[in-house]
Amino acid sequence: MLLSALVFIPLLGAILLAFFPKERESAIRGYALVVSLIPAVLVYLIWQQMDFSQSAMQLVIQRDWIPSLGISYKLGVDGISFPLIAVSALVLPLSILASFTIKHRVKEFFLWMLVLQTAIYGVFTALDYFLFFIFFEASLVPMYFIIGIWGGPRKEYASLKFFIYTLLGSAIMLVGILALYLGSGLRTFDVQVLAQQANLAPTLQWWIFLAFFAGFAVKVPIFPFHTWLPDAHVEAPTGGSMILAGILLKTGTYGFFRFMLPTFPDAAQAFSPVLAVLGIVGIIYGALAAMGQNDLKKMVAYSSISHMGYVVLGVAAMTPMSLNGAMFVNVSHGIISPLLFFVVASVIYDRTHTRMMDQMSGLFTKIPVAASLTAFAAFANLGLPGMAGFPGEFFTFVGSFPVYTTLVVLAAALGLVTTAGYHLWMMQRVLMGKPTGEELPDISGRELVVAAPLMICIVLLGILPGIALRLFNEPIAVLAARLGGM
Amino acid sequence: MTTIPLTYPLTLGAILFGLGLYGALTQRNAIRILMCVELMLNAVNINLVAFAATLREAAAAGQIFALFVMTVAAAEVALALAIILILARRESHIDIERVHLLRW
Amino acid sequence: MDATRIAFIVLAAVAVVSAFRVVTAPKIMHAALWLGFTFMLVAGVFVTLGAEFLAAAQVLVYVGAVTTIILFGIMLSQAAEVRSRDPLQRERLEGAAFWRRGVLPVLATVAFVAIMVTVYMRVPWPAPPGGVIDTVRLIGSALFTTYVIPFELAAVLLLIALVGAIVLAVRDDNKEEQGS
Amino acid sequence: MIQLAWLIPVLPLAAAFFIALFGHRTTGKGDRVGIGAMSIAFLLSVGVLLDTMGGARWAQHLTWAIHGDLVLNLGFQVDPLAAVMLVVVTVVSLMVHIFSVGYMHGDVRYKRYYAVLSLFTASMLGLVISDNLLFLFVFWELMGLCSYLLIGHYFEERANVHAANKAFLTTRVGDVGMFVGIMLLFAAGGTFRFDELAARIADGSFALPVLAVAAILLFIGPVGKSAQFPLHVWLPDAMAGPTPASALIHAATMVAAGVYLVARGYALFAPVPQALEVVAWVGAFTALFAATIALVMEDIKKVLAYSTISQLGFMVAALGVGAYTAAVFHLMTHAFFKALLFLASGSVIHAVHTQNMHQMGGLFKKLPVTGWVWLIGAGALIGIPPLSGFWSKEEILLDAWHHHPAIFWTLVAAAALTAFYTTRATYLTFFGTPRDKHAYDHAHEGGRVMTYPLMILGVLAAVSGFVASPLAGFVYFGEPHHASFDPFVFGVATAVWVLGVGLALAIYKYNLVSRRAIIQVFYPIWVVLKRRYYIDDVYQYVFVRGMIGLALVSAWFDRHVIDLIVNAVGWIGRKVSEYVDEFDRGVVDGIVNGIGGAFVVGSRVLRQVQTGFVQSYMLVLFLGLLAGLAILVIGG
Repeated sequence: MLLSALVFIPLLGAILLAFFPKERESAIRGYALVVSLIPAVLVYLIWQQMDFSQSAMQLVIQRDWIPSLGISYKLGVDGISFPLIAVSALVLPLSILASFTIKHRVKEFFLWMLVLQTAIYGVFTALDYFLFFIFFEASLVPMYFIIGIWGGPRKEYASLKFFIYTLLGSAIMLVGILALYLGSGLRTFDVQVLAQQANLAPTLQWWIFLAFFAGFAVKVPIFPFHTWLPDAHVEAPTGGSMILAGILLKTGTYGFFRFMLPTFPDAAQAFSPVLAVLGIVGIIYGALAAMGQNDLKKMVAYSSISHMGYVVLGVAAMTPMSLNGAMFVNVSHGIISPLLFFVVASVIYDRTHTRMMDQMSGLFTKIPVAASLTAFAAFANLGLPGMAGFPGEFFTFVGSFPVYTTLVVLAAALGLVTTAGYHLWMMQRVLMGKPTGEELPDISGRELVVAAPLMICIVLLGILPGIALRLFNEPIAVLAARLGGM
Repeated sequence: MTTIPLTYPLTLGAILFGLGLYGALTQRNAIRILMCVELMLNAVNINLVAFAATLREAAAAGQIFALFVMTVAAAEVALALAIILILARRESHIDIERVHLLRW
Repeated sequence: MDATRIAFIVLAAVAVVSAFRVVTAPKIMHAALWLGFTFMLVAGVFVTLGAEFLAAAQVLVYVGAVTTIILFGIMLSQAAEVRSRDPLQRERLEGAAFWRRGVLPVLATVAFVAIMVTVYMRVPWPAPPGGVIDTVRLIGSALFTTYVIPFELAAVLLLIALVGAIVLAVRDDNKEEQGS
Repeated sequence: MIQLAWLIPVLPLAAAFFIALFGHRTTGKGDRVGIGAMSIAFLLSVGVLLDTMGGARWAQHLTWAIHGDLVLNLGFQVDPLAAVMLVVVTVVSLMVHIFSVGYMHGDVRYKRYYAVLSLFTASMLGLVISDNLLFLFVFWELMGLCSYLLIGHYFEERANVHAANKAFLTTRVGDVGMFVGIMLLFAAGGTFRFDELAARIADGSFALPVLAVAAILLFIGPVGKSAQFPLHVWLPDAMAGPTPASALIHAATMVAAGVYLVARGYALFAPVPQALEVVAWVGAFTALFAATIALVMEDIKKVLAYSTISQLGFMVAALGVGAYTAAVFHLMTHAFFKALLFLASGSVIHAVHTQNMHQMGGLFKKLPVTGWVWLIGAGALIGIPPLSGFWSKEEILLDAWHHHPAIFWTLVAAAALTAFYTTRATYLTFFGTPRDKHAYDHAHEGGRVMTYPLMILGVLAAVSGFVASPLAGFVYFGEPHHASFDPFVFGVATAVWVLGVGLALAIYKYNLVSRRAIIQVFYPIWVVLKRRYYIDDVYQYVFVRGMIGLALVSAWFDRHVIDLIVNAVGWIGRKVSEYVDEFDRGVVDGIVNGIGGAFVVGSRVLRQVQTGFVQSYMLVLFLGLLAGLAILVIGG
């Protein structure tokens, strides 16, 4: 019951929001914020009721939906999905708070934001392929409008490309789901049943794995399928890009953990070298491309691709530590990138009205607090120890070292240095140097409230990664045993 | 029941249908097209009756079906002519060649 | 060759000729008359095929109603049509029209008839049973037992067509007054 | 007292956050808080040292992370080595904190300076007491961040920021090597903890060849951090930071961290002689190489920077030849006298507002305190008995002589050069005729807040030598090792520094030789720098030219070859990334848009079919039907 509430309260909120008069903007903003805080409370309740020592699915709610086809309304949460839900419950209200600067069509914007929340919570809790697919697609539509209406200059192109690109991927995934449904002959869409009992012929398993891979690779994004991300991020409004980077990318990686690895262990084993290479390329290519950018937001977008490369590498290595590392990067990137996007988009862009690095300089002297916030976010992003980025990268690398030694050394050597390079170069051009242009107002209270929780979590997870690791260690161990064992 | 072998009426039907079709495809005058369509419907009726006549178990079905074709044909003619009248009034011509609002 | 077969062949031949005339008559009025005549011949064919009730219906519906309404149509639209257009002179067909209304229809019809006839010839149809049965009783009972729903629907259909036709025609008049 | 050891790093850390968040509200913008925290930390570490000498040990572990069945419980511990380092770091840091109050007075980013200074000391202290490679790596990188922030303190000028980036990236290159080493150790040893690794090696379950590779990889970190050859290029540029910061970071603590890591992980190096050989030769070569360059530097801080690189070379070489205690001892003494020299140079710069020694001269009379303490520091650096430098360097030379004669002679040569450049720097700054009248007149001693730390460090630099024997029994690897006195080594060492000092005095003080004229031939740029001195002497010409030539070649080699590579990598990286960006936008994106375009063109073609003529639709319809029929009929 708790999970259904978590998933559908934002939708309910959205419907009620429809009745608000359009002009009362402050009321709308306040209401939207409150509605988005309710899931945070529910997540706390869930956290209390969950027992993280055992890896089974908990708080499962199952109702027959279309019995003839074996489709049931099934929700559940375990160690793997809970951290992502928690990150969403943290980032979503903050993104709404960050979107208070939206001026035109306010009601519509917050309506879409709430609908998006339902889709996100649904994706992370759904345990029925049919239900999952609905939520997975549903998360596209609001994002399309958020980018398409409130976006930057090239918003139409960016939103259309984002929508069609992801849609194409998920269409292929749908084919995979149907093939799995029919191939297994179990006449059910239940994720867990299919994972345990669907003993498919190796070739069929391989093809379905590829179909799923297509769907999730676009979302993660993995190297060749990433070109939508920079456009979408650059054009999305602040709140939109915070959610896009913080959570929507995680739906892709979550797909690997929840669906692909448990259901197709043999195909995953066979595919893992390719995955590892794609991960490494993602890390290095993302870092190099980020260094080549002049647009601040695009640089951050490419850094997201680079970080997701870590997750892919961790997944490919399939050792308990590398999977833990990948899951940890999921969580840490889910906190750091919204902060970085918030800082770049709303703190810097709203003041300097430009995203081009060569048109900015000397922000440290002009807006010291905001600039130190940027520096904090940049250092967190380049994986400085003591902040959330480091344990994730460290465990992923150390975990996948025995399995892909040369690749990891290459990625470490090139990736780490280049990542540090482009962040420092960014700071040199944007924050350091002589201040030019007119005086700028320093950071406002609201912006601090948005940044503070993220910063606290980043430092907390950096010093004591055990907090997050304790959550998903059990299910990951079971998954690793299942993969390793195969 | 009849003594005429089935192939006869069927070929008649085919010929009449062919003529009606040719007329419908080539004529420019809307009413001529209408007439040819009626011809095609009649050809269909002949086939139906022919089958009804030779296949004992379908005796009733064939003829009833022909009846229904007739009713539909009657309704269709009425509406077609109404449309043609409107066309004539508005465009002062009923030349189908010059009516191509559907062109892209 | 018994009497009905001969009658059928004669009726069939004349029907083909009149149908051909319907298509090729230069004056549209003649075409309409040939059409009426074709309907009469088809009614005759029905009789030879032992479907007397249908023949009566054919005469009543097609010859009586359809032909007359077409004639009305011709007269009403005749005034609107430019006089010179009526005779079907061989206008030169050019470009796409040449294909569209010239060659392709002929090919299509000839091919159609050829295919259908070969099919009819090849299929071993059962021999005509001969003998007479009371088709009217047969149709009457079937119509009100197995086919009662289609019967009612047909009635509704006719009503709709009626109303439709009136609305189209009448509304058009009002529109004219308002100078739409 | 030892139970509170964990408090030592936490205090400055808390101070750092406090200053960053509320510094501007407190009086003095946070320096009081910083100094307070540091002094408490100092007292604590003295207490901890006393406990440790009493044989107490402390270890505290927490389960930092669990992966499947593998439980990583990592933590902190205090042992003799850590205790000594704690005291050294806190002392020097405290002195720098106090000195900075004067030096940085009125600086725009005063608060940020103190916050970063405290954070830096916190991470150094954390590094010293962490008992595993992972925590050590964490604090290692944190120190890299703080050095970046401190070097880039005056970030208005682009050069400073460039220097900061260069420092961070060069050390980062070193860190990557170390990171791979750690991963290899973890993969083979299954743990990060030093004690568990040592145990694994002891019971032979650790493959020696793997250990050799891992050890050398691990050593790359210290090469980067302690600015050993070839990753030393960043240290001279790092002088762009404020002098007290350089004193703390680039003299006493951060650069020593590299040596500390090798010492802490000595169990990894000991069983693999090849690794030790590499360490020894890198150290020795750096010592000589840096010393030659120091000869020609005209910026006082650059001389000290190269001198630091050279002294670190001594320590690394000592570790290489197995002189564990000597290395730690030299690290301690070096921390004191080098910090002293840096702070003294800071006081000089503060007075004459220039770093170029050729614009100083004769400052002894104007800055008596700074002068005297500088002499003590210089003496220690040269190794004049009874000062501390003599004892520690002596021990290193003794062990080197017993274990590795080739290294010994290299170090002796380096010692000679050290003596020369130190005397040169001393003379150019404090004695002779003041070359810049205006600066000379305005020069004045810093306030009490600057002179007291100088004096304290002066005392420490002087007396810390006498700790030799107790230290040997306290900090050792394996069993205690007392270096026995060897007249030959003592003789050679003394002769060498006497020669160095004498020669320098001959050239600078008594102007017996015109070394500058000879330098010109080698180094056109040198001429531009030195145009004001034209003294010539044939005898001196042969001896001086030989020595200067070597220096110039090294300087040129260093400036043009190594730096070139580092800058080239940066440049290539940027070019590659621009190309990658083009590729990404052009090709990968192109394909995606291409597919979109294809659909548009396709639809435009299909649209022709809708001609608008009803009959053409009917015809197409019928033709379709016909095709179906035909297939059916022919298909049979």
